[in-house]
Parts: sequence; C-alpha cells; structure tokens
Amino acid sequence: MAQITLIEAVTQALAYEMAHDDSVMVLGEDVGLNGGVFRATQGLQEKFGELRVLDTPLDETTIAGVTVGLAVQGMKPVAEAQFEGFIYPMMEQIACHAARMRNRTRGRLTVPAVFRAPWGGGIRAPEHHSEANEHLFTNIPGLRVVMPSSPARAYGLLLAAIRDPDPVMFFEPKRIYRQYKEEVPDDGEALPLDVCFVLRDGTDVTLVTWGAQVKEALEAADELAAQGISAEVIDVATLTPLDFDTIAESVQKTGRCVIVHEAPKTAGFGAEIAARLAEECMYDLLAPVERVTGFDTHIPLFRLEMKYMPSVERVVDAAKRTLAAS
Amino acid sequence: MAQITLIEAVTQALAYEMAHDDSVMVLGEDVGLNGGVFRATQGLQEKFGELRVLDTPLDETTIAGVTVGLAVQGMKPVAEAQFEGFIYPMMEQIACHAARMRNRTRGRLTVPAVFRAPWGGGIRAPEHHSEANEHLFTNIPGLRVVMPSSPARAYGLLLAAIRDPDPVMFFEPKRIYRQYKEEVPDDGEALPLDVCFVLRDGTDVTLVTWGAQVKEALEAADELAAQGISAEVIDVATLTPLDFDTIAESVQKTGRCVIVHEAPKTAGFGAEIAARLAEECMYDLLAPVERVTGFDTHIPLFRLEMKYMPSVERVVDAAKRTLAAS
Amino acid sequence: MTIAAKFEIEYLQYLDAEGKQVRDDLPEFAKDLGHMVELYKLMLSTRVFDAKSIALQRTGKLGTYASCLGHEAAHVGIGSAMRPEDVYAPSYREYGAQLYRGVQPREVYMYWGGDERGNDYQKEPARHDFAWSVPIATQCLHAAGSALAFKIRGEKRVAVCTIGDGGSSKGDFYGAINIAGAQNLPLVAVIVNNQWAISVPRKIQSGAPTLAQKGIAAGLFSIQVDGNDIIAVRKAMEDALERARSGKGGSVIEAVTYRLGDHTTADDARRYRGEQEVKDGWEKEPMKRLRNWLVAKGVWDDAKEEAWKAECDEWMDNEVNAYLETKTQPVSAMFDYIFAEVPADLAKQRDYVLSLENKGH
Amino acid sequence: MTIAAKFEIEYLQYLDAEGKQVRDDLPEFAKDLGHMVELYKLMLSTRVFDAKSIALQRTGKLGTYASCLGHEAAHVGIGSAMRPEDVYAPSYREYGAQLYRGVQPREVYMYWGGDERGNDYQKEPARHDFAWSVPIATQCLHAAGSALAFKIRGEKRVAVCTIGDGGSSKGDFYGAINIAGAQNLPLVAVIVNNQWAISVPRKIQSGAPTLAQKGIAAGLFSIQVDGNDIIAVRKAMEDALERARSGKGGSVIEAVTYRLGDHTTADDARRYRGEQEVKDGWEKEPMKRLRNWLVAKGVWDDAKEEAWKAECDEWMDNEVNAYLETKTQPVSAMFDYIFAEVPADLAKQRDYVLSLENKGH
Ligand SMILES: Cc1ncc(C[n+]2csc(CCOP(=O)(O)OP(=O)(O)O)c2C)c(N)n1
Ligand SMILES: Cc1ncc(C[n+]2csc(CCOP(=O)(O)OP(=O)(O)O)c2C)c(N)n1
Ligand SMILES: [Mg+2]
Ligand SMILES: [Mg+2]
Repeated sequence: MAQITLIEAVTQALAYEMAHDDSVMVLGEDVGLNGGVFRATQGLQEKFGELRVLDTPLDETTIAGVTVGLAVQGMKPVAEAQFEGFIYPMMEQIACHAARMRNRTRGRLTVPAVFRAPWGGGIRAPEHHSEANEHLFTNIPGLRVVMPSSPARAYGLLLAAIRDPDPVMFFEPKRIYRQYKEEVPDDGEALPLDVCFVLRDGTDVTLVTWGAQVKEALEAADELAAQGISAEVIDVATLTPLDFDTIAESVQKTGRCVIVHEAPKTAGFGAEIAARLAEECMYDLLAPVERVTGFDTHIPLFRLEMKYMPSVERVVDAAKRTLAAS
Repeated sequence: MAQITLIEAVTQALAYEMAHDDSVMVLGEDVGLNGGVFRATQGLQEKFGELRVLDTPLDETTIAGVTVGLAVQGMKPVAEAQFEGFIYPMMEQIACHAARMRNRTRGRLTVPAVFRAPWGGGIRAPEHHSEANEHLFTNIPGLRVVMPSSPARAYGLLLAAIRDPDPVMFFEPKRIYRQYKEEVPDDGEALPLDVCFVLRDGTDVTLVTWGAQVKEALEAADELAAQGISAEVIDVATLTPLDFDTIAESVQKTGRCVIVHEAPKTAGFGAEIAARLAEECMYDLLAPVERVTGFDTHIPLFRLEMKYMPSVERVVDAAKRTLAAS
Repeated sequence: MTIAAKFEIEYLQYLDAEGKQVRDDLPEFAKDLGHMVELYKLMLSTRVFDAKSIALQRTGKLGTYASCLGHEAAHVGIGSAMRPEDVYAPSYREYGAQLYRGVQPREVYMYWGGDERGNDYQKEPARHDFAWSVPIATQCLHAAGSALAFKIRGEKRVAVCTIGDGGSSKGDFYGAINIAGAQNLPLVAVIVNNQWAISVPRKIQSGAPTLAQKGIAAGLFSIQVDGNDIIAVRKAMEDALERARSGKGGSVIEAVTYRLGDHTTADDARRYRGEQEVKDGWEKEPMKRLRNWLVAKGVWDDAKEEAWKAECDEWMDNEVNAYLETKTQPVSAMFDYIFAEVPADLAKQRDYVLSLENKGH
Repeated sequence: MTIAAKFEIEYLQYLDAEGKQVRDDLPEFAKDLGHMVELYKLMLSTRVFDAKSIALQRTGKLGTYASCLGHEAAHVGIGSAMRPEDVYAPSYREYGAQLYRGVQPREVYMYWGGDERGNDYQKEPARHDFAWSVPIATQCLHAAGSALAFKIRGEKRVAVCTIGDGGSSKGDFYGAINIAGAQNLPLVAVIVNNQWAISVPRKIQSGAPTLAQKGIAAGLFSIQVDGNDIIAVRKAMEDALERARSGKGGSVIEAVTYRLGDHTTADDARRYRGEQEVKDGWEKEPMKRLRNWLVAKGVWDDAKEEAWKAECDEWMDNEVNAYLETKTQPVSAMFDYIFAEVPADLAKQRDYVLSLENKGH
C-alpha cells in the first residue's frame, strides 16, 4: 500500500468513486488533460473520458450553475473552483440554488454536488491565490462546509462529501497538499461528516482548528508539552453543521480554549466557536477564550504573507496566556 | 420641518449629497423613473438626469463592476442591489476590487462607493426577497458594513457612507422602511461610522442588535422594564470596523448580554460579538451570553416567516434567562 | 475586405395582429385545426387563471403575484412543443407552459401564497421540471446542466429555459448559451422579450437591434419570432427541439411580445410607461389573432368561447378552493427539508421552536 | 424569409507571416517608418524584458510570472494607439501595452515578486491606469465604469480593456460590452485570443467561429484582426478609439495570436499541447514579419537589432537591480492601506503585530 499526499488522496477518492458510481463526474477549468493546476484530477480524463471529466469554459458562474443542473438531473458532479479566491461568482448558485433546492421543493429536487476548492495561503502564490474564505459559506443553511487536514481525512471526507445527498463545500488546504505522505488504503471507506476529530488528548488547554492550521496546532502542542503543558487538539473538519459537543466536552475538561484559523479574525468561523463557548460553556471556562487568526487585512502578497499566518509561536503564546489567566 | 420615514430619509440623504457634490450618482435596476421598487430614489432622475441616476441593464455583476470603475475614476457612485437576496453576483467585485483596490495599489487607486441594499424579511415578500446576509461582508477587510435603524440614523449614516473615502455596504431594513416617521433636518450632518449607538440606558442586561431588530429590542426593553428589569439597548449600526468598546463598557456594567439578529445563528455576526465577549469580557459576565436570531434554515416563505424572526418574546425570555443564571 | 464570418437573424411570423395568415407554408401541427383549438383553449384558460390570481391577490389571499397577461402565445407555444421527457427551467411567470406540463393552478397559488409546497409539483412531467426561479437568469444554467446530463447519459432529451429581455443581460444567460455552444448541448433558450424589465425598457438593456443575435455570441442557431403568434413560436420551438434532439446543438429564440399588465401586483406600471404604448400592445395581443384565424377556419365561435370560459371558471374555482383549504405547514417544516436528515445541531433549534409553539408564542 | 438583422465580421491583416504586405492601403501611421521602427523597438524591448523576467523566476528571484511571449504585436499595438488621457484596464500579461504607458519593469518585478508596491505605478499615464487584475474578466467592467464616468463628465477619453480568449467566456466580459452598447460608452474591449486558457483550448471556450462576434450580442462594432500583425492591431485600435472618442460607441476587437510560452512559470504546457502546434506558432510570431518588412524598407538591419538589444539589456539590468535592492515593506504596511485611516479596531491588531516583531517572532 502506497504512501500518498493529501492531493493524491483527493485524486484517489475521486477515482474510486467515479469507478464505482457512473453518476459521479468532475468539472472545472483545466481539470481534463492538465489534471487541474494542482493535479487533483490527474489521470481521470484518460480513465473516464472527456464528458465525465469536463473542461469547462472559463466562468465560475457557469460551472456552479451547470453543477446544480447536473445534480438535479441525477448526476453527482464534483465541481472545482481553481482557487478559493475565484469562488465568488459561484455564490449565487450555491446559496440560492444548491443549498435551497431541497427546501424550496419540499424534497422534490435535490443537489447532491460537491464544490471543491484549493484553499488558503502560504505557497508564495500570486494575488487572489491565497484566500481563506470558508467563512462565506458557514452562514448558509443547507450547505455542509468541510476541510480535511491529512491525506486520510481528505480521502474519507471527500468520499463522504460525494455520497452525501446534499451539497458540500470541500476546501482543500493547498499549503499541505504535499506536506507529508501517509498510508491511505483505497478501500472506499468514508469518514463521518458530523464529527470533529480529536487528534491529540490533553488536559490543560484545547486547541481548536481546521485545515492547514492543524499542523501549527499540533506543533504548538508539542512545544507546549515540552514546557509541561498538555494540549488537546481538535480538527473541526466539518465546520457546518457543527459538532460542538466534541469541543464542549474537551473544554469542560481543560477549561481553556485557543481557536486557530487563517481567515481574518473578525467574523471568521472561529467567532462561532467562541460564541458557543460563551453561551454553553461559560461556567467551564477558566480563562478567556483566545483566537489566533489572520488579521483583518487582506493576506499580503508573498513577501509578507507569513507575517499574516497564525504561527506556532502565536498559538503557544495564546495557550500560555490562557494558563496564566487562571 | 417634515416628519419622514426611514426610506424617505434615504432619499433625502441621496438628494442632499447629489445636490452638493457633482460626483455623487446613483445606479441600479429601476432606480430611474420608477424611483426604485421601494422608492428610495424617487424624484432623483427628474432632478439630476438620466446619467447621474442611471437605470442599468439587469446584471448585478455589471452594476458592481461599473461602480468600481466609476469610483476609481473619481465619481462617488451609490449602487443599489434591488434586494439583498440578489447581491451575490456583486461579491467578486466587492471583495476582490472595491475592498482591495486601495491596499493593492498602496493608496494609488481608491473606491469611494456605496452599495445599498434593502435588507431582511417580514414584509410578506416572495422568495429571495427577505434575506439577511450582512454577515457575508463582515469578514471582508477594507469594507465598512453599516445598517441604520431609524430615519435619522439612515440620513446621517448614509451621508457618512457616501463621503467615506472607502467602500461601504449600506443595508436598509426594509421591514421598517415606513414603520414610523421622525423629524430629520435636511442639514447635511453626517453621523460617525465608528461608533455603536446606545439607544437606552440600563443596568441589568445589555441588548445588542442592529437594523430592524432594534424595534424588537426596544420593545423587549419596555416589557422587561414592566417586569422590573433594566435593559440597555445598543444599536451596533456600523458592524465593521466594530466599535466593541461601547459594547464592552455596557456589559462591564450589566454583566449580561443578549445579542439579537435576523440572520441564521451559526456564523451570523452575533457570533463575533459573543466571541469578543468571551475573549475580552469573560470576567465581567455574570451569565452566559445569549443569541436570539434567525434559525439555521432559509427564511421560510411568508406563511411561516414570522416564526423564523426573532420576536419580542424570545428576546424577553433570553434576557430573563441571563438574569436567572446569575 | 476579408470577411471572417456572416450572420443573419430571421424573423418568423405566420399570423399578423388581426389573424391574417402572412405566409402559406403552415407547419404540419398548424394544419391540424383540432390541435390549434386545443392550443387556443389552453391560452384562454391561462388567461382566466391569471385573472383569477390577480383577483385573489387583490383580496389579500395571495402575496405578490407575477401576471402572464399577453404572454399566452409565447408560453403555450413553448410548453406545447416540448416532449414530456424534456426538462423545463422557467423563471416565474410562464404558467401557460407550465399548465401544459402539469403544474396545477393550486400549486401556483400556494407558491405565491407563501407556501413552499407550491414548488412540489405533483404531476408529471412537471414533477421533473425545475421550480420557479426568482434570481434572474440562474435557471438558464440549470437547463444547460440538465442538457449536459442528457448528453453524458446519451438520452434524447432537451432542456428548455425561458428568460426575459432584462434577464438576457445577466451573465448567467450568456454562460448558459456559451457552454451549450462549446459542448453542443441540447439546450433551447427562449428570450421572452416583453419590452420591459419592471420599469426598465428594452433599449436600456441592450444596444443590439434584436435580442436573438445574442445567440451569435455563442455560435448558436438564433431566430426572432413574433411572440404573440403561437404558430411562429411553436414552429421555431419544434425546429429547435428537433435540432437539439438530433445532436445538432442549441438554439436561441427571441419571442417578441408585450407585457400587458404590471410587472407584478406590487408594481404600478403607470409610473413609467404611457397609456398609448399599452393600447398598442393590446392591438397586437396573442388571443385575438388566433381566435380570428380559428373563427375564419370555422372551428371556433362565440358560443364555444363562452362555454370554455365557463369551464375554466369552474376549474379555477375548484383550484382556488383547494388552495384556500390548504392548512399552513407545521412550523417544523422550516427545519425538515434543509438536509436529507436533520443534523443534530439543527434538531436542537427545531426542538426549541417546537417548545415555543407549545408555549403558544 | 424576413430578415431582422444581418452582420459581418471583417478580418484585418496587412502583413503576412513573412512580412509581405497583403494590402496596399497602409494606414497613415504605418507610412511613418520612423514610427514603425519605434514600435518594433518597443516590441523587442518587451521581449527582452520578458526573457529577463523568466530568468529571474528560474533563479528564485520572482514568484510565479505570466509571460507575454508572442503577444508583442497585440500589446504594443493596443498601448501605442491609446492617448495618454485614455484609461487602460489590463489583465496580467500585457506588458507591451503597459511599458508604452509608463509602467516600469521594476514595478512588474515587484508585483510578481510579492510586493504590492509594484501596483503603485509611478509614471503617467500608467499612474491613472488600473493595476493588474487577476480575477478574470473583472477588469472589463472597470473599463466600462470608467467609460461611463467619461461620458457623464463629457470628457473625450476612452477606456480600453484587454481580455483573453478564456476570459471572454466570463459573464463580466459580456456585462461590460452589453452596458457599453446600451449606454453608447467609449469602451474598446480587445480579446487577445492566444488560443489557450492555461490548458483549455479555444474550442472548449466557445462554439462560435470567431470571438469577435461576441460583440454582436451587444450591438457593438466588431472586428477580427491578425494579432501578430501590429499594423492590423494598431489600425483597428485607432478606428475603434476614434469611434469611441467621437461618441459613436464601443467596439470589440479580436486579436488572433498565439501563446508561445507556458501559461505562467507555474505551468508546463507540454502536458497538454503538441510540439508541432508550438512550431507553427513560431512561424507566425509577430517580430519576424515586422522585422522583415522594416528591413525590406531599408530602415532596419542586424546591426541596429544588436545595438537595440544591447540597450535593452542594459535597461533591464538596471531595472532588475532597482528591484533587487528594494527592501521588504515594514510589516505595518499590511494594515496601513486597508482604509484611508487605520480604524481603532484594526490599530489594535497592528500594534500586536508590531509587538511580535519586537519580540523577534
Ligand atoms: C438577480 C436578480 N436581480 C433582480 C431581481 C428583481 N427582479 C425581479 S423581475 C425583474 C425584471 C425582470 O425583467 P425581465 O427579465 O425582462 O422579465 P419579465 O419580468 O419582463 O418577464 C427584476 C429586476 C431578481 N429577481 N433577480
Ligand atoms: C475568475 C478567475 N478564475 C480562474 C482564474 C485562474 N486563471 C488564471 S489565468 C487563467 C486562464 C486565462 O486564459 P485567457 O483568458 O485565455 O488569458 P491568457 O492567460 O491566455 O492570456 C485562469 C483560468 C482566475 N485568475 N480568475
Ligand atoms: Mg421583460
Ligand atoms: Mg488565452
């Protein structure tokens, strides 16, 4: 069994599901012969043909709207936005149709589609290629918002997303596309879309994060451990609908919480988690909640971008502040 | 001096500023002879001509992109989205250009534009005419997000928005467009865009809200007063950049906070305020924060829509829960 | 001068405003006078239905309603040309096409009466059609996506969308016809040009002399028809459907008509358009010419007209009653169709709302 | 058959691939051989600049870079036809037009080198032009908005945008030409059709035989030109600018060219296109034909070519040095241009970051 990267796990999941379900297809810009600019769809067109792996005209609105049409007609389209920064023209179709069709028609028509997008910064990419906008979708009812943080979770969550009878936004943290390899059996086993994953047990502080920042959180936990502090690390994975219970349980134990994400702080999805803590766990909290996030600025071009990203140091500092406070 | 409604205050502000600044103009669907479907621009085309009050082709992307172009060339365009539910096609231009142009060009090019949109539910309107999506814009750096809640604040805040050198989203709560009249002198006096307004002083609990829900919050405060509970009511007015200090000061005094908004709960802007409380006011809180909001569903068609909206009763219940908890 | 490409937009009309036949080459379907009477009857029932809807709205029994007055030839022409297995993606006023495909008046009333169940069309083929689409032009891409599904699965089905003159300005319309051209999809896009988009006249939408020529941008077959002449609409539709079904690609049809009523019941068109224009519109309206033609052919008369109107009245009364008797959905309906199954987090909110109900809030 | 409208798309070419003049009616500007030499020199300096950029990227001194190899005639043709007071809204690879308008190579390097200051063009007229626009087609609407501002203020200025073959599929492009047609705006939209949108070939973008015909959808004057023939590009631009300036409305020009390089330095075009096609592309590239023509006219030769190349090399070395010497911005720059003044809430974040800097994070 081969060791594969996160991006290879994406490809593996797509290939598996396309081989096992004729209605699954892929569409987007450059997804065909080129295999996508990150190679997520590499080799798929050769296997499944030009129609099931469809290069579209360059219009994200078209991609999203056609995806809705395909899905209503019984296909299971997996649409790609080439970068998350180009997803805006998809929003009307996603918010007004993909996420609403079932509710609008009382279940008569449904949209079992997946919208994939390479997400986030840190790869020295040009302008508009580093956005972290998961947040734009978390206030839209009827959507699932999913972000994997490892090859295995990319495989299992993407399979689940494709099989889900409702639309799923699937954000892929491109900074860790090729960061490391792990064994991911191609067994078609999906992971659940309704749970957060506890990646590391701890007793002193809970680090809650998702996507690329899971790396920083785990490294921060190592660093904290070296300093005698035991951090629990939670990968939210499915942002909405949120499994807050897992987070609450952890914070009930540790009494402290640091939320880490890449998007700007104000009204980032971290706000929702902090808000839930303020509502549901106030009596458990031994210290104020901390958010370690991007700033309320656009992510700078690459010469300064790492100054923007939440660093291990900032996470460690925040965790220590929660301990100092109580 | 005449008593005017909120919508008339919008018209009054537009007319004032157009008369005093040649570069101010209005564009959108039906804004001309028809005066907008809510009559916000009534009479303006007769006064200022077909070019400065421009009926556009039916394409929100066009409206937004042309607005950016106009603003960069020194105009001060006030663009209208006919309903907030049709704002999605404007997002790419707003997020990628209006909100970024200054930063992108280190101040060389700027976008002094206003994007107006009738906002929210409660008027028995058809599908897609009742959305409350202010939240989509609060995580975008470089934008101001403003929502008035009275005729006077509509006038003063809209003047400020037009004069502001940066782009402003201006959401108008259509449910209260004609709810009541008040005297609004047409004196060209703008209100500040960097403060929350404390509408009612209180000592037991802070009700934080904006837009149409200010009505429910004030009514709830009356009801609470009748029950011997003193509620402070804050109209956030400018959501971003947020004046959290005013909220914090109030909660330091009352120890309790109920946040009220119409948008779905999860990742609504109320989450940001609750999150700030969890970070910055934890030791002041005598009870868990409460959010009284729309549900994580699409706002239903009008037969059920009032079941979705935050009601006075729900606000009163929540306030009383915060008192019971401590 | 080297010419890279040349184009023509044909204008198609069989019946003039008075019902005089302006060309001899009647299409096959129009030679079947029985069928033409059926089409006329549906146009008339659509008009009766529409008047009933407006009356309902005026008496507070409907919310905002978008009338189809004046569009009967265009809409019935479209609906009647389609096969059951085809798919229709309408915007919001094409009742003439939808009634033909099995949408029931009571469903229309429910939708505009603020009840989602109006979108749950019970009868085939409407049951597999798209629901009303309010965000302008978005439905065109649903049709294009459907057409793509048909192509992928090798099904001989066609997707049809309708769009207004105003709507044809929106990028989605362009995206839909563009991918149809690029992928040779079985898509028929009909621009129902009724001269107005709420208060915005046709000339503010576009500097192009015809809207049909928008299809040229996508390399599609493009034609303009008299949208008040059901024979022209139906013929252009049949040809377009046949081309699409046989793999010869998509079409754009501009049906030139006139919106005789207000945009919706929330609109007052007198604010922005003159009386004379509306009078002229009535001169060219679609019912009269077809009636004159059928009467001249000896297959229709006043008695038949009255009898059919009476039947329609009865039908609509029945539908109105069914609508008015429909109980409001339980409040839990707000939560039950957001996902296939109600997620745990949402179930908590539903339970809370149900508890409020029990408290009588 | 009644015809509602008729259209033709002209194809314009003066020099064939070998530099043979294929028509006698040379436009005025092309009769000025001194000027033609200037244009050739700028095309050559653009090519030298481009090669230098790629070298910089290969040695790790730039991030991703989008080359303009093969587009020199199209880009210089566009830039040189414009007046200073006109406004240009480019996408991301039109250096030939931008250098003409005063963008400095060091600014290009800064931008692709990850420094926002590259967008702060220092010299007029570029200083009032739009910055590079990455979200495809969005810039077309900025040009349309600019054109509207000119019209409102009664200024005799024209807004020009460029867009790729791929980009012309996006709704924004359609929206821009549509409002230009509806409002008779002074807009010139140039589709630089280089046959590829990253890996997606022209035929996947559109079923239309020409991309110029997209302008017909908007009722604009539309023409296709040989985009490797600077005389054709420049002539079509001059005519279009003149029409726009004199209130006769907007135009769509399709400049047919070929992308000789990879899409960007992050791309490997060998994955998706054959060698032969690229070879054919080189046969038709824009420098050779103009050089041949100028040499035949006796106004250019190898010695001049070498001398000018040497001058360009020096110029570019100078620019590269200026770029490499530019210090990274202080971290506070991240906060300083979000709003005209840093709001209190944001100032707290800035102070925090500055405190981290002081801690050496
Ligand atoms: C995206 C979007 N923007 C605005 C509206 C509001 N609106 C509803 S109908 C309409 C005019 C439509 O005109 P047209 O396309 O000509 O169709 P008609 O109503 O004449 O049939 C507008 C602007 C909408 N529904 N969707
Ligand atoms: C809205 C948007 N979607 C996707 C991209 C990614 N992207 C960058 S360039 C490009 C292809 C552009 O092709 P074309 O318009 O033909 O211009 P060319 O690069 O050939 O000059 C794509 C898809 C983008 N920049 N913006
Ligand atoms: Mg219309
Ligand atoms: Mg190209």
